[in-house]
Amino acid sequence: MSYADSRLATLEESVPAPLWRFVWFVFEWIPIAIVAGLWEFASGTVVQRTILPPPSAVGTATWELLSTGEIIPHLQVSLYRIAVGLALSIVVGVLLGVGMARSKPIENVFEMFLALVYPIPKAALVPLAILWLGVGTETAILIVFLACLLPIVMNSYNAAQDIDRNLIWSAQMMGVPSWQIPLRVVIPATIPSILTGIRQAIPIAFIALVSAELIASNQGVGFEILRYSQVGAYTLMFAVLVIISLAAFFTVRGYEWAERRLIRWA
Amino acid sequence: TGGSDTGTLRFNFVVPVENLGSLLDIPDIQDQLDNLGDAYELEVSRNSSTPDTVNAIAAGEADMGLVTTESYGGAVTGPGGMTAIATDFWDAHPDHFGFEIYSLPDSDITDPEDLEGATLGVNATGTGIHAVYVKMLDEIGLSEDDVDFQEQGFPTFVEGLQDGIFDAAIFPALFAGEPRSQGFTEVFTSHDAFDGAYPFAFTIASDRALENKSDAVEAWGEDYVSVVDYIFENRDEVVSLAADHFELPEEMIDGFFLTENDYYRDQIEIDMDALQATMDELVDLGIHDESFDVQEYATNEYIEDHL
Amino acid sequence: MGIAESATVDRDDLVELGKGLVSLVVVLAAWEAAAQMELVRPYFLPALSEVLLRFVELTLDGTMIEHGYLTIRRAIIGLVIACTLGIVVGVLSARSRVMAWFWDPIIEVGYPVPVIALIPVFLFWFGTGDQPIIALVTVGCFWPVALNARNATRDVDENLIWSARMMGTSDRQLLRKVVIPAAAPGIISGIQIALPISLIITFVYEMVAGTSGLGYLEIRGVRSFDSVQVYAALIAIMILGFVFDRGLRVLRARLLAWT
Amino acid sequence: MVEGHVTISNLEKVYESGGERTKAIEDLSLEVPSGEFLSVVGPSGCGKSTLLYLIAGFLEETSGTISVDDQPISGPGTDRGVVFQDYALFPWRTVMGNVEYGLEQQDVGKSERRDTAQKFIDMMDLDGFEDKYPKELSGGMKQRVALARTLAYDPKILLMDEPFGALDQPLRESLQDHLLDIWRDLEKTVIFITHDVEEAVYLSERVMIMTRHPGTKKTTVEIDVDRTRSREEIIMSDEYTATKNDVWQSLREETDTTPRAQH
Amino acid sequence: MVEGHVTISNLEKVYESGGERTKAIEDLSLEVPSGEFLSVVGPSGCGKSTLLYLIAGFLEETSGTISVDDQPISGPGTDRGVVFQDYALFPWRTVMGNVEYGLEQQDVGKSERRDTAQKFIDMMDLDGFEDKYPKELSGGMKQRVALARTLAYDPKILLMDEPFGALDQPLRESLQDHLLDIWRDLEKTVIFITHDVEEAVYLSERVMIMTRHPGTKKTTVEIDVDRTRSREEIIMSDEYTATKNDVWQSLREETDTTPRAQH
Ligand SMILES: Nc1ncnc2c1ncn2[C@@H]1O[C@H](COP(=O)(O)OP(=O)(O)OP(=O)(O)O)[C@@H](O)[C@H]1O
Ligand SMILES: Nc1ncnc2c1ncn2[C@@H]1O[C@H](COP(=O)(O)OP(=O)(O)OP(=O)(O)O)[C@@H](O)[C@H]1O
Ligand SMILES: [Mg+2]
Ligand SMILES: [Mg+2]
Repeated sequence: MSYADSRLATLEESVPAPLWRFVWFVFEWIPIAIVAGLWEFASGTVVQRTILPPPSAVGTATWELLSTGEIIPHLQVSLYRIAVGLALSIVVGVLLGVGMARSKPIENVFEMFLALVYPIPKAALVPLAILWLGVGTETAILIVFLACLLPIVMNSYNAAQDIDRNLIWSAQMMGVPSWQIPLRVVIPATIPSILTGIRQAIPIAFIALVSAELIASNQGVGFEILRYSQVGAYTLMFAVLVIISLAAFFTVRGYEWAERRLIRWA
Repeated sequence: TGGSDTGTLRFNFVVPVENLGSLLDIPDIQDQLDNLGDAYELEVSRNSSTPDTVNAIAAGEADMGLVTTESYGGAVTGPGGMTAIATDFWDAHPDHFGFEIYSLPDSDITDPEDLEGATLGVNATGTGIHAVYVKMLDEIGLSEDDVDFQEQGFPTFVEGLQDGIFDAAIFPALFAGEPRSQGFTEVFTSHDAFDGAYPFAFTIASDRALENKSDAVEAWGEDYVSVVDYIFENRDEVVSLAADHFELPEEMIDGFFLTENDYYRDQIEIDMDALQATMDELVDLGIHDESFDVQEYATNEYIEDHL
Repeated sequence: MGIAESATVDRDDLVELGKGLVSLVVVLAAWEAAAQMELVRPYFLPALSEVLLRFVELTLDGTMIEHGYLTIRRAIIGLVIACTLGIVVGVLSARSRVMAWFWDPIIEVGYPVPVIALIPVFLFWFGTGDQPIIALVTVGCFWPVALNARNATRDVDENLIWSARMMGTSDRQLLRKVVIPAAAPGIISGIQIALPISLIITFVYEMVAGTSGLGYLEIRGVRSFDSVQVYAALIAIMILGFVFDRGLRVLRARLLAWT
Repeated sequence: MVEGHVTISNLEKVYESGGERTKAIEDLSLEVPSGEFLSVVGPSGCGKSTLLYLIAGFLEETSGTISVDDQPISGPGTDRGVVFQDYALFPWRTVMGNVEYGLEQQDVGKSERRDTAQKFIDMMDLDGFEDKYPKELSGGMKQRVALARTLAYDPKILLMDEPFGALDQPLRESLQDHLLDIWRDLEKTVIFITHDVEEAVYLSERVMIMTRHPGTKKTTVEIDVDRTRSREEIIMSDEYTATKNDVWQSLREETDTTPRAQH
Repeated sequence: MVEGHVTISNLEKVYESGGERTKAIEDLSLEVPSGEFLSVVGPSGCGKSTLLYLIAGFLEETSGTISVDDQPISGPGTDRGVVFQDYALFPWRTVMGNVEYGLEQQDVGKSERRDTAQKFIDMMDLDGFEDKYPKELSGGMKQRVALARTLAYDPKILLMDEPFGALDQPLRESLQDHLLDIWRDLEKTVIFITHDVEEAVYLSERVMIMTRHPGTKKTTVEIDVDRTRSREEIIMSDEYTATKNDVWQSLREETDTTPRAQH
């Protein structure tokens, strides 16, 4: 949708294109500037600076945390947890989803569990994970894994179940033995849905990670947020929040970009 | 995090400076550990509460850690498989600091009796700090159900009182300076709750580590005894090192560390009788269901030869 | 039939359900047996019977019900406020250029923020108690609801709107009579995404800094090394999540019988 | 009857989207007397739908005027009813609910509304399906509901955008005859868009052929067919065949200049 | 050539799903000599596809036998290649990747594989599109890739299930002629399912007409058409028209007894 009315369109013709794009960009982002401006103003006047640090201070602190590298180890730990948790959930989720769709016994065994686990908010499993794994990386990975598992299982299960049987038959008639069908036909045909599942899982992964790190961790961005809040360094706490949000944002965008690049056929 | 090879000891602490063990995180202090690098490696990390430390050790994620009375008792009766190997400090020692419970300067709450129905700041339930409250409530005939506990980090307690998040809060030595100097109302201290000094914090180790890495723990014990001596002898240097390392104001640490405003820390050897009495007390308070023979879950063998 | 998605039940479904139940019973029996034979440390995996017993105990003495009620209240109130705000903002920004101009970039920026990370902030601003949890649930659930409402409204078939206009529907009536019903499936999908988020935020808040609620009950179990309580609280949480999820599905099926 | 008379003069429509301007209709003038059945044919993309939506008042003309009974139109109005190719039924309303909709908007009382709606439902052979939702109907049934819905609130002018395009042959033929009956009985002005020349010639009194993009009126052809006869007789008649060929010819000229689609 | 001879005797197929049994094929016997081009026509739902999939080995017969060159079949085999109406190309493989697929399975060396695939891609006028993915192709191109893919691994028997049903007329005719050329050059046995009588008569040496559901062989009609002539000549010829009418007639009898579908 465009917001231009015809007067704007006439204006557009008389302005060079790059300048126009710039003006347009600024125009589109004015609301963010308004919100940031209100916040900047409110901080120190309506509410205390310590309670709501202004965006300028948060920006500076964000830059500081990044440029001094202070946050980097924690960011690394957090991203590592997300990467491992997500990767595990992809491998297990795809195998489980495809397995359930293609084999009745596997479906019988797991369907009940998925139906039971599905409605549990995964963050509620953190205490259990603490019992089993303590308060560190494994717990965070387990929670990320569990939280991401379901969208991936669901998507690959549904896709593998709805797979065009002619594709399977095509492969069979060209001599592919039955046992290779899941690998050679079902999984490739399911890939677009698997990718959708992963896309849905990424924001969930970040929520799960932060939950786990807030409740039980001694490292990672969630822990840093909690730590800074506990020592009253609220500007830094907001800065870490900005950093984790940026990480989430760019992970999703980067993933979408890579998806378009890598899977040309879907 | 990781390495659990035979030579590496993974060590958890909760409150910086207060737990002597936390000082092992400081590189300059590590230089004083003679056996470090030869007989063992050390990985120090921080948890937000002692129950977290116990669970980390139970899950095999840490080998050693600092816990307090209540969590030590919980560790033994709960997950099990842990043994105390040194005392960290004592609470309520007549000549030393005991936990202080403050309300705002103009608060109506001036006596423990006023706590009925109040919201109380605590770092986490399940800790020895929590037990201090429970003991006092018990003394005046109240129970945990008569108050609300609010779990939050110690550094936020002054602000929390001012913002009305809680009506009273408990301060360990590191954080007690501020309310004291600002003229907050002292509701009670652990001297009022307990008859006398009792061992409060301990270094515990998992039995797995004691079995599989006994040489490393042995070597660590030797180093630990000497590093504690070193800390006492080089108090001022340690204060500034700690301030630097933990990013805390130096005057804050200087204001209590190894002064009369600090806990009693002169004895790192475990006093079995005192420990047994403390654990039995927790059972009396209803914090733990059953007592146990501390001899089976505490030992001085790793430090006593080096004292 | 998708997992957990069937609305109607026939005999085949029951047979399948039976097979699923068998596997569930086998696993639960294995759990009990493993615990009884102490194959795992009881601290990690207490016997199922013990867990169930504790669950019943805590339910009978009112603990579960009291804490469960608090959790439900926080999640639901927050969710309802978020849905109201989110639907209003979402629908308006799909229908009005000014609203779109203002809200589009804000939704773009706000949507990916892991709102759960604001727990320490809210804790610091408002402390514990119901209001901050409700407020944070509102903030967390607003984005998916607003985003889905906006997209669903934007995607309403133009012909439907034109049909209504030609039959005399005024601009003012249009929203209520056509736009909202046509966007309803998308709006409800947004609510379905928000539902688990509301529960997650509530539980985590209760765990990080709560004094009540099922999340508190659960983390309390961990902090006091009472693993039986952790499992018992989890059972309650499972039931809660299940009931919420089913409830919303039934509501959806009711409201959207025409899809 | 003097109502339902459409006058279009010097109509022009330019689409603007994302900075691009597409001229869809160029200088089109047309007179449709009330009660006429006019079909519009033209190459794909020539602006047929655009023209219809302009008359309906959904789109705003760039210049020129459209009047109904000598009043310039302003926006959609209940005097003009559109039947869309893809039905555009309200999926959340039953057949009855859809057909009643226009009457509801005119604050017709409940029982009268129901009676009127029922009449058109019966007329379309849809009785028994009153309580079904659109998703439960076949394409042909949906198209009949759409027709009933538009007829029920009694617009003077029926605007139809390839209404039978998605249906198969027998169904299409039966709906065509249905539509002719209704047109005769209810005395509506009908503007009927189709890409099917046979349909246009079979149904209408006059066919407008449009030029290719940007579209305007190329010519109109009067159709002189004796409509008292049966479909078979009409189709076999020489007038019919001759007119069909004329229209075909005229349309061919426009289509042939279009580049051939690549397979 | 003695290969590619199909014998079907007393074939019966009953579908069972959710407790319901549907008899799709009943007591069908048929001999297809190697190298024959046989078309199969029959009313919708009579079991044409079922028959084809049984011969392909995708489905298992309930009773009766199917033999190829006197060996009863057991499951799918590379001696029988199917061309599906909806192409069934692997969307994750390029045109080249699809055509090579069957050869990969037979462990043909890389360069030989490529050469063979290229030959069939060229034969289908698809050169230049080797690296495109199916989604980038039009329907006609996809159907040609499907044909190339099946021909490339050289099955003796081609089984085709309404392969040209989704294509428009000109494209259809060109692919029909293509198929005839290939059939002549490569000497395949072809079993070709269609619902289009003209297509069946134009293409094949013999047409099998099936009865309505549950299907069996109603009759077969020999087609005696001089195939050295051009399409136009054939279509104009009396033999062609007569045979076409015979088949039509026979098929009508089956269709007319089918209850009319409800709209
Ligand atoms: N919303 C729009 N924005 C920009 N251009 C448009 C829009 N709608 C239609 N057009 C363009 O206007 C021209 C006329 O379109 P229109 O849909 O009226 O053609 P049509 O004759 O109905 O075609 P068809 O027979 O395919 O339905 C086309 O070139 C089309 O691309
Ligand atoms: N998987 C199945 N389960 C149950 N019944 C089936 C199944 N597949 C087909 N049938 C039934 O078997 C009969 C024959 O189906 P088939 O698809 O072979 O017919 P067809 O001749 O190919 O029809 P068409 O011309 O429409 O393609 C039909 O009545 C159909 O409903
Ligand atoms: Mg059109
Ligand atoms: Mg078929």
